[in-house]
Amino acid sequence: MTKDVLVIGGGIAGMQASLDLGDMGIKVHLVEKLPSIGGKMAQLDKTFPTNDCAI
Amino acid sequence: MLDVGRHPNIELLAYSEVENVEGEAGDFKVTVRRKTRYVEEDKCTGCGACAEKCPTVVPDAFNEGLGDRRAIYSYFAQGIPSTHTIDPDHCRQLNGKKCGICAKTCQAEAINFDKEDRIVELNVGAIIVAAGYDVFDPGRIPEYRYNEIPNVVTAIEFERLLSASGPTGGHMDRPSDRAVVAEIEALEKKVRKSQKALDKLEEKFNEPSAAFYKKFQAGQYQDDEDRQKWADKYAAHLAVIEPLEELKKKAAGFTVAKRLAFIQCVGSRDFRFYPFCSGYCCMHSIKEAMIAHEHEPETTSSIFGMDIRAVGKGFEEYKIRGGNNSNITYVRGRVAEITEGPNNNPIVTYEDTRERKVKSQEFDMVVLATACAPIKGIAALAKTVGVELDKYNFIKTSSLSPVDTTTPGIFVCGCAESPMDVPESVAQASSAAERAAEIAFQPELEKEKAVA
Amino acid sequence: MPDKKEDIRIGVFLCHCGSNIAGYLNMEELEEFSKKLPHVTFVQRNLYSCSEGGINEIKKGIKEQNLNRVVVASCTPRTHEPLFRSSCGEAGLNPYLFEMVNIRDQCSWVHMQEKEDGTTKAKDLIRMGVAKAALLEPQEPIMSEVQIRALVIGGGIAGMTATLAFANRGYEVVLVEKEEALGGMLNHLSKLGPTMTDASALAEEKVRAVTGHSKITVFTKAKVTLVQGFIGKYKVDIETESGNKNIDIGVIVVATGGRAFVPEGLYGYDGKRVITQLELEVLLKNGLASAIKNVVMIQCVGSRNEERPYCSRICCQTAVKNAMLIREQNPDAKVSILYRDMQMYGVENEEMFRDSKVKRVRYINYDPANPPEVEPDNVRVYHALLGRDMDLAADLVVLSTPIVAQDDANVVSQLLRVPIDENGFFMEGHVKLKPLDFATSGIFLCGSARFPANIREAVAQGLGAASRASIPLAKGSVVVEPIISVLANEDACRGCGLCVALCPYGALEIQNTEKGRKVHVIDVACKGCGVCAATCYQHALSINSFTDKQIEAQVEAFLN
Amino acid sequence: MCTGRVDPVIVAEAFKKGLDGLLVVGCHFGECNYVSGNFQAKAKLDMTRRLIKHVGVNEERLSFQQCSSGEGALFAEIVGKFSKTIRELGPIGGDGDRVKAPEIFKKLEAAEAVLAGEKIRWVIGKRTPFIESGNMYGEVFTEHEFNRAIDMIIVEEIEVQEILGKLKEGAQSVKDLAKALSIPSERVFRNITALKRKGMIKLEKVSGRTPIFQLVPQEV
Repeated sequence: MTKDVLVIGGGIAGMQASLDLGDMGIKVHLVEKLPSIGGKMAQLDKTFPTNDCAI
Repeated sequence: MLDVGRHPNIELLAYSEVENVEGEAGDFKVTVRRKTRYVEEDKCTGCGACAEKCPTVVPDAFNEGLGDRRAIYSYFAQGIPSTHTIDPDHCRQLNGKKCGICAKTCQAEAINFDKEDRIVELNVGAIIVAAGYDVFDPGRIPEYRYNEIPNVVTAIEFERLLSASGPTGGHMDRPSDRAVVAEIEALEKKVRKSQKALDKLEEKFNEPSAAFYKKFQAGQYQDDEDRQKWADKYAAHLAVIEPLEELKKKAAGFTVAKRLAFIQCVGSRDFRFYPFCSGYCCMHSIKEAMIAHEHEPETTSSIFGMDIRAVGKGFEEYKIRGGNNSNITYVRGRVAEITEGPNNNPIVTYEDTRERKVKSQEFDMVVLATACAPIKGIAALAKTVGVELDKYNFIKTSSLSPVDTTTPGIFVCGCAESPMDVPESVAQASSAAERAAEIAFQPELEKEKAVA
Repeated sequence: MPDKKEDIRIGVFLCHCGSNIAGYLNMEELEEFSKKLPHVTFVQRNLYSCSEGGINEIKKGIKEQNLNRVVVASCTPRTHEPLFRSSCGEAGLNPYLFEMVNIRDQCSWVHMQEKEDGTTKAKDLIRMGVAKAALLEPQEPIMSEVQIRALVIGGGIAGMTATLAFANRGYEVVLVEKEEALGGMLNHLSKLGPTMTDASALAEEKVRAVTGHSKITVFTKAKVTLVQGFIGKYKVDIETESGNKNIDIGVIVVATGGRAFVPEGLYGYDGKRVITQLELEVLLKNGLASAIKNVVMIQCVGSRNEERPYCSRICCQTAVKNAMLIREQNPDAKVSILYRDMQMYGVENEEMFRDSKVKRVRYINYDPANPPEVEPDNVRVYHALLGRDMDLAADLVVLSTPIVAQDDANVVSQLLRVPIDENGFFMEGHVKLKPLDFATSGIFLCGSARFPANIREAVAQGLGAASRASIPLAKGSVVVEPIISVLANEDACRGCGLCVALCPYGALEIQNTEKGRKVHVIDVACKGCGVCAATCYQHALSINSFTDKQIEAQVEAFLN
Repeated sequence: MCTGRVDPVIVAEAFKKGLDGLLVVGCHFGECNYVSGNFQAKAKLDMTRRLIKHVGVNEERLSFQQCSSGEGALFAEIVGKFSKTIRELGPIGGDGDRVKAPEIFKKLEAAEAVLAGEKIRWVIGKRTPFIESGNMYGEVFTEHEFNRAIDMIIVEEIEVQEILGKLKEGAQSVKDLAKALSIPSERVFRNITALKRKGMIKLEKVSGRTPIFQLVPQEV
């Protein structure tokens, strides 16, 4: 038995925290105020320093 | 992102807000409001047929208002969940008008205008606040005239212009030029409409409008009511055609923006607004200048900043590469003012601190590297969740416990804690996950102890 | 044995996706076409294949029509393949006997104005999918047990933080430190910016916590000499003062830190009047001599140059912090910092930077093309903003040198088979999205071993690396998708090792077998990219569900 | 799965079976989901282009391009451009290619055999060390030198495959082989010697003064 965790915010930080916890077997509730997760990073075209696509 | 959407242990509560938190580490009771999308989540397949038919066009927040979306929409193309949402502020049906086209279009029968908000109660052991940041509103800096000069944009707006999936398909079309093009389109629509009406009249009277109009102006047909109307219509048509031709002539000369200026510390390191350094903006500008150069090899960029802070792994090398290969000039100096010159070209006035001179330079577009500001609702959120903020309204931590808030069991990561770039956010997110896991695994540890 | 081909019964499900597909392609024609394809015994059209009703139809088809291969022609596998796979599994069909064909994103959406051509293309796609489906083979997920014990290499602040995090989660941890004492760089520092915490006190506190924890085993004056195995099942040899140990380990965290660059031959460095920031830390720790009245610091000594192009991130904040400490200890002392860019990123640093200006620390911008010169009593510098030379009295010159990689970083890199970058720092799996993971599963990194980090960052990364590394420990096993590399033809393999060198995940190794040297796929480490199979000149390696035969069948189907 | 999985053999096989154009689109460098697979793909496909060009196929028929999943417009542009190129070239073995059908397919068969063979696969697999850290003698190759080496291997390997192909039709002399394949006879002779040493061909008889060679059936 593990306790659940609430994550507030579905940007890159919130998603990463949720994935880590979820992968450990912990139930995560991810609350995002916008219709889709992704946050600011989803709006970025590419990111430094490798010019990767953002998502 | 996709992994989050389909992870068996992650319950995604998008379009939702935390309303109340009670309890303590190991046992928090949380109330979440799931705002209604007016779309049944389990029925919507995200196919998008509804959005295609929706008659209401709204500026698109994801594209920073630079593009359009409909009143029923998916936040962005690859958004998770792909469930569509009806924007209650703009939907005709929800505002008492007759419509409901989306409901008719949807073959999955997912539209439900009567659907209401739902309240969800959760019991959790730990909370992680990853509420992110807001882009500083540069309109607050009068000397940069962000609201007045169309070709002064923010870094994130520029990001959408650079994006192949953005409103310009990745072309550096200037906002002033895009406005002209939009006006031309609107006028052309008008012209097509009036031309149609004129065609009918020409057919009826079997005479070209121009020839008729000459006669009419010379005084013929004074008492003919029908012809009077025709003349009015033709005059109105001409009144549109002339400015349209002017605009078209102007638009023929448009090229993509090739001379770019990037202005650093817009709202950051500025006592009027945020005294802190936002950390990632120098690199963000370098990146945007490099990508712009990739899109259009003739692009030259000047980056105006006090210090160019390239402090991450590979960042200094990236900065040098930008200077060597992407026509980027780094100018050490603070920009005093932006004014508008001919052709909507912004003019940047700055002090070159190396040459100790005040200079002015004309650009095609100016990009403002805006500060990382705490989110607007942060005070309310902090109050709801029960954590303290620091003096800048970021969530308070200490350097030896970088993800612990002032309340046990509540952790923070990403730009809600302080400005940081992507790798740092990711690393910190894992740190917060670790701290939260220590609480979540308590029952397991106690069980183990009991057995031992 | 009956002819295997006779037994293959393929069901094709064509999704309308509302009108997203059916509105632009001729579905009746696709249905008739699919029925005629080899091995296809059942074809059905659905409004939405992914809806509950659609899924039930697929399950019903498997059961009632005895289908042993399923092809769904619909949208993108990116979002829907897992759903269809698991649905096949629920109906008793091996999930890997499922093939997805994308006739929406890659067909109907692209050819909205060309119904006929779009339909022809959809036929091609379906024919290719069916051809491959006929050759699919069942696969089982790969599972491997995990030894619930972590190894942390390096007992500095990052390593100790990670160690404690594991222990607090109830996992056994082995901490290996090469020095006599734990603490790493902390042992040499005075106070830590920006909070001016005492470094020794912090080190003591952490060391006490680490050494007092029942789940933690500490080996000091020890080093890792051999690492064998893979995620979950490492055998690690550790050379300690009390003899050699061989310990079973599940996951490994690299926290070996960095060291301060010694600027031999630069700016008259002598360790006495001209010293490094690290040496200054020791002076400050013991109390600065009151005779020191004029201090000049020079930034970027040995970094941001051709030899070492990177910015070492933390030297500016260290200099500012130390300048303030000097002013605190000797309030009359004048401190000047000669800099190129003041890298005071973030909230705390910028605040400290501002405070230091209030406390009269003086900043002078120099041009690397015209660097300062250290003279017997003073430092001469061209002030790039005032545009003139200045002479600054200096009874102490402090050089801010970068953190460089540990001398033995390449040894650790070879032991663990993980890469280092051109500056000698360990290279993470992905600069942005996986900053604390190596590409190789089971090994993680944090602190200055990755890149220079201040105390806050080292602590955060230590916790973060522990979080990442604890995932397999929490699960107790590693499960991976079976779409990975396999040694399909063992006899053909000559054990040349070409594939081993090209594998980005360290998932291949050469083993001595009865048949000689042969490659072995560490299945839990393989991600199935396929580089090895495309490289092997003996065509001995293959990729499950993407075999040469299957790809050839698709090519053939396309060309027919 | 990654562009790194694209085996050059399959490329040659597809052309051999009548494919007119092949476009491989991978991630941008530095953002490969599989770390470095796109570099491998580029190296292999660059080599394959040199090879198909050598056997008379217009190398524009094979293209490696890069595009991320967020760049729909760029993808459309890449595909549009490539389709146009292929349309202009017409069907394989037509006006667009140096060698015409059906001979081109024979040539491609030789190409496929070369690409499946040990030598070229070994060298292309060793590309990174050759260019970065050097071969076993510590000689570091420049990109240009490496490509020149590849070209030499291609010429030799294709000749070998063509000689073997010709001998399948029956035993022949060096002179006849040279004439039939338009390869200088000293090069045919050198290849014959090497093949003989490997036990792949043998002397059938000496006709007058002319030695006639034949294939040695190989175990599969």
